[in-house]
Amino acid sequence: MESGFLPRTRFQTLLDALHRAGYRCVGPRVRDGAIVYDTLTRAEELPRGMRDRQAPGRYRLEQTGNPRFFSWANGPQALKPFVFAPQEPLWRSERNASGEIRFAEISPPAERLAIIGVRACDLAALRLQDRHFQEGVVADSHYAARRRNLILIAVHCTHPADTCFCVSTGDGPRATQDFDLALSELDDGYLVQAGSEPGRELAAQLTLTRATAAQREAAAREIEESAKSQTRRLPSRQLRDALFANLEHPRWNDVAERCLSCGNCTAVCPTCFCHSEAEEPTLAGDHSRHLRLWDSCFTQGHSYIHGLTIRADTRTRYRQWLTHKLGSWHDQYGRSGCVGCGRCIAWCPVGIDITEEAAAICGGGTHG
Amino acid sequence: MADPHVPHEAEVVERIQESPTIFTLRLRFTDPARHAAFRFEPGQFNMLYLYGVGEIPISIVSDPRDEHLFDHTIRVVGRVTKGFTQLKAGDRLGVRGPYGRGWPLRRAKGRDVMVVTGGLGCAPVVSVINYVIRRRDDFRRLVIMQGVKHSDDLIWRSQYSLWSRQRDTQVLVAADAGAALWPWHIGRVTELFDRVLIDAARAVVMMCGPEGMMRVAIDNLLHKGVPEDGIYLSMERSMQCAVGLCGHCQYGGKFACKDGPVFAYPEVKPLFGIRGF
Amino acid sequence: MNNARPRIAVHKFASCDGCQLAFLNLGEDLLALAQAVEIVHFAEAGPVDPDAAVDIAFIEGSISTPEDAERVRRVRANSRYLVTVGACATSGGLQALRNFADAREWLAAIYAKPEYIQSLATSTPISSHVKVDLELWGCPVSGRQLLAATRSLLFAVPPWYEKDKVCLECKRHQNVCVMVAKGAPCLGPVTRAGCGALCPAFRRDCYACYGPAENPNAESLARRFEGLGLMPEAVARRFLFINGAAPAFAEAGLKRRGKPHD
Amino acid sequence: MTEKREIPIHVPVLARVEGEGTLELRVRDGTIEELRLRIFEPPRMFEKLLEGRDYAEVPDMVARICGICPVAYQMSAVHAIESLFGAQPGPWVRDMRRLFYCGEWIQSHSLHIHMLAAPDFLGSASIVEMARGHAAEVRRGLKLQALGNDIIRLLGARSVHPVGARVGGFHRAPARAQADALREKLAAALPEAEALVRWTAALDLPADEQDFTAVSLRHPREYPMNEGRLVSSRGLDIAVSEFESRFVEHQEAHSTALHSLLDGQPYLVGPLARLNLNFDRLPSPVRTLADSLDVKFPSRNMYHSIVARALEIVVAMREAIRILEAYEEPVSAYVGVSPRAGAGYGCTEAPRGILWQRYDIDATGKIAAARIVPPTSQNQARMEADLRSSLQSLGTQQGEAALRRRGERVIRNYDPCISCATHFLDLRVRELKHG
Ligand SMILES: Cc1cc2nc3c(=O)[nH]c(=O)nc-3n(C[C@H](O)[C@H](O)[C@H](O)COP(=O)(O)OP(=O)(O)OC[C@H]3O[C@@H](n4cnc5c(N)ncnc54)[C@H](O)[C@@H]3O)c2cc1C
Ligand code: SF4
Ligand code: SF4
Ligand code: SF4
Repeated sequence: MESGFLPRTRFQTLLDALHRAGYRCVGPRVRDGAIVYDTLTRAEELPRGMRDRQAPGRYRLEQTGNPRFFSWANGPQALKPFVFAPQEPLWRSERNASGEIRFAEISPPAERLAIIGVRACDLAALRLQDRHFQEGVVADSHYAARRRNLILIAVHCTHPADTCFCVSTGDGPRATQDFDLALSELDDGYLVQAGSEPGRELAAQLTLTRATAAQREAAAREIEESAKSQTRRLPSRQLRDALFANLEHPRWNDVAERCLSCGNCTAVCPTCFCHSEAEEPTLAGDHSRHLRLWDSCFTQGHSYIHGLTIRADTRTRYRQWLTHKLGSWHDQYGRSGCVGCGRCIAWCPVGIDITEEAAAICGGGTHG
Repeated sequence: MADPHVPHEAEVVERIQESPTIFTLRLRFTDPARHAAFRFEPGQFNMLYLYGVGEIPISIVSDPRDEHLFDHTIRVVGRVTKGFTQLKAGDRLGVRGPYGRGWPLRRAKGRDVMVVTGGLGCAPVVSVINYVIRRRDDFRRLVIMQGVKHSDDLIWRSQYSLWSRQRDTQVLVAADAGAALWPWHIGRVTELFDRVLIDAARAVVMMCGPEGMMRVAIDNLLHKGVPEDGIYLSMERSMQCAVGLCGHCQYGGKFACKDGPVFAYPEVKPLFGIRGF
Repeated sequence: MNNARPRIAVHKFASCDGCQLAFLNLGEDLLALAQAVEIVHFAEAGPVDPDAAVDIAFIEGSISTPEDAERVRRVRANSRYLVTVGACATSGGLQALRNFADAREWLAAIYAKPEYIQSLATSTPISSHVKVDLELWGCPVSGRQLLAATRSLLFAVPPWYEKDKVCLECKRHQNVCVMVAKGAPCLGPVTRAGCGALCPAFRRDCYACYGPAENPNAESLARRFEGLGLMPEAVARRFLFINGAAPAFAEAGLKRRGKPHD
Repeated sequence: MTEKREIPIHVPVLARVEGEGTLELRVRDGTIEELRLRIFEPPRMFEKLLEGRDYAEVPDMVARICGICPVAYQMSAVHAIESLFGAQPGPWVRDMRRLFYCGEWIQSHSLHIHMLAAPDFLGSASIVEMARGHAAEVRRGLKLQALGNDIIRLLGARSVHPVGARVGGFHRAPARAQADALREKLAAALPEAEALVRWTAALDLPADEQDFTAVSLRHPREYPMNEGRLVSSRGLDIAVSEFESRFVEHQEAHSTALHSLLDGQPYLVGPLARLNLNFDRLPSPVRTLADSLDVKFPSRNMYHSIVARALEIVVAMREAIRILEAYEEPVSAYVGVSPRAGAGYGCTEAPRGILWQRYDIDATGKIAAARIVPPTSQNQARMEADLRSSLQSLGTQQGEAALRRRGERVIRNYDPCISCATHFLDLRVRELKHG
């Protein structure tokens, strides 16, 4: 449901409304040569006119002079670090002199967070993470506490990168679910669309003008063109069966030659959920913290069981990543684990391209 | 919301040394209400936390009806298990659980039960044997099969002798190499399958041990006419959280912690035996 | 005083003292450490008793003289658990570059004064001389590593050690990858974690001071560096650095140096 | 104890010095006949290792010469290389380098005072023992040491072998908020640093006037750290690039460390030399503090080194606070440089005194030759002279234990850093190469 038009000159009113409602705003900002999510207090801090150039293993920013704030495709971060923290303590234990142990949960800081500029692929990924962390046999209280406190301001994607392929996974470029507000960015401002009750309340606080038919058409056209501009895609076959039918394909050896087994792909992937746990006792030994840390199926510890590493080589690790991401996710969550954001392609230090590997193993071209 | 990650304090009531590297901890939650409410099924496991060192999955080996205490039999293999060897009666640790899907004992009722283990012997299936023997009338034949590398590796030797004297019970033990006075078969455990006497079509087989051994056993059992869905196996995978979140125990689309650790063979068949899963 | 406290020693071989400083920079934890253990030999901090029997010996520095090779054997004989700290003790350190740098010069010199060459030709890690129970990588090691290892030993369990790659730590810190975003020849993908991904956090490429990670694909990374425009000699220098004598790095580096080496 | 005709004294491993060395002396008929400060650390041949490396790798390499003063090695190196390349990093980089150095002085001096030197004056064998009777002072020392480390970390990510410095400046500029937070911590701790000065001056320090030549940098306005001319208490005043014309290193058979002499004579570098030569450059509050003490500078008593160190901690704290107060995030934390062939010279004031370096670089930026003269080898000859006279005046009849205690104490005044002293290429190796 569309609420109206917000001129770019009044973008600050959106931030102000969120601040008034007690949210810390986090939005796209340029840091260290990339667009990352960071605290946002003023609209001027947004990456006006910034455009990214992405390719396998490569990401560069350039200034185009364009007045828009959101004319870029996703940077390295997704929503994942805001709900599933890269490293956090889960609980602590204390042992007294008589040997009794007391346990206490360490709760994540209860901070209300508004994230601005979220893309469709990341919303789809969030849905998957919600299913994993909140809708299984137990709900993860740390994830849930963060998730509860989120308000999401989406922006329909009009500037996909060369690495993007959300169209082929069906997850973008238009945001269709799980946002509170969604914006369409035009040359002079934003069409504002509410997707939830908090979103409607927020929209009501902005002085929006009525959107014209021409604005609506322009917005729709931009999203359509954005979809058309994507050249990468995953093979359209049912990849689950194709992958598991090709577990001994020679391509696994080929990719293992190139793959560094560094885990960058899993770390930037917005749906990857693997983590390890570690214990951090004080030197005095009077108390100890139990942490969880992002892990990856590319580490040795991931498949280590007392004396045996199930996936000791890169071939089996890469195969685990791909067969899980594009294959066994279907068994677990009824769909593929890939939302087409392209991060694992751009942020792989050696530029390994998931669409290319999938095509080589399962057949089917990667460029449309 | 209760945090599913946080352990609860338990106390070691008794410690039994089973062999030089295997010991059993008999535990009780220090909170009486928690202890009273604790229920589990054979084949389920707990996460045991050693203060300041770490948390590991360990099967519960005692009988679910024994409400007095719950037991864990631990083999020393690495840092946490090594640390646990120091615990003695009165010491505290953390426990959370029970987790996972246990053995199909309800399904096995009224049928022949066969238990197959390999390697150094598997605590989880010992609990099944004890379970069946305590409820001997609920089950038909009991076949216990165990293969070890060397006869010295067999622990609970006296128990095997004891079991072999039970009615309707067949104990088949094989060692690849044996020392003097070894009463059982010398050779590969697979050679024993010919001697197994069971109603193959209706039998329920439960196995745990090295996956290579299980692979061979499955082939032999299928050959004998045991249906695929009559075979159950316990899959060991790395586990950090035990509640289906950490992703370490994935086996294809399954999470060993919540969909297993006990699986019916057809559930794992597509990947079983493929190196790397 | 509690007599059951484990006795520890800190020994120095060829090194810069930086790893010992990880002890001296512990602050309040240094006093806590002195409570938890009995420090029987640590020349830089006071106690001198190099031949005392100890529970844990921490060794800094590499072996580059026959006397030191002899001394480290004595240390081994006197200690129950031996821990190497730092790049020098664990891989031979930066000074181990001499092991390949002047191979031909050294060879020529051998005939003139063999005993002299023997004493200076190589810098080798402790593990080339005696059995090592735990290796703590890093140039320098951090206080956190020392405390964690000591705490584990106090709990009487084998210490846990890092083997994952710096990239994982880098991403946990949410740094922007310098290789992808700047084209910097970062060694993070083959280097052991534990430092906290300090270099990428400072917008520069990791130079592998924590040594090789498990399963390092140095060859693929070296090819990538060439793709970024580095000449083979520059690629070689990336690998032949602080931990250049670690086999995984030496191989990728020497291959590009193009000098026959044996 | 009865007088022996000949007493060989061998202190196997010197306790509480940076690195490992031994002291050997032979006494005959009450006279010290032979005295050797034997440094047996194996040489690590850094100058050789540097050959063929790229100039940009130098800061990370030379840091590894010494874990206690890596900043000093990095600073002398970047100055040497930039002077050759004609790079002008500008005022921001200049300030940050001074800040960086302040961190190292605070860290190194606090460590030396509390862990190495003070136990001598309080009759303890180590800081751990000292902590029992002097808990508050030890805590204060650890806190100051940690603050020094915090400063280094702000610019270098870690305090030992920091990763932030590069030729041309720094890899990354600290965020304003980090700078503010650190400034507050330093300001809050300043009174404690001043209390430390008064505490050191009140220690029972032996009276022992000696005649020595002091050498340090001297800057037109500032207390010297990164820049200045080389001056001495006997009128030397030369540019850093002229060092080799007056200072000559030679090898003593008994040690793997080189001895450096100024015009053929031993000389002193380090905090006491620096303070003696630059007392007029102290910021006025520090001068007021110094003037209020019973210990007066310039001083000819080597035992006053500990007070000089404490005063330099205050100098560095005030300087750091001043720099952080004016802190602004720069557009870029470094300037680009282009290699040029030739020789570059750099000399900065390491905590233990001047650290001089020379690099011969080719047109592609590769190091053709390197020469590094660390403070400890410069103090080596002076240390032996001091030991000889101190032990002689103590009286060799005092017995072995007393001689040994006094010897260690004398050595600690110089805070010798043995790792630094033995970084260089052994002369004998050079012989072999040409032979
Ligand atoms: C369902 C199930 C049931 C089991 N039942 C039993 C049983 O009944 N009896 C039995 O003896 N065994 C049982 N096991 C096996 C048992 O869990 C392992 O032997 C045990 O986990 C080994 O732990 P360890 O620390 O001793 O071994 P290690 O090999 O030292 O370590 C195990 C894992 O912990 C990681 N790790 C250790 N410390 C840290 C740290 N500080 N930070 C991060 N990671 C760390 C290691 O990397 C490794 O992945 C079972 C396993 C499963 C999955
Ligand atoms: S697999 Fe790659 S493209 Fe797909 S969602 Fe993950 S990071 Fe994005
Ligand atoms: S695919 Fe790329 S990012 Fe992923 S582990 Fe391999 S090298 Fe690293
Ligand atoms: S910056 Fe280096 S360590 Fe970090 S992800 Fe990139 S390659 Fe890995």
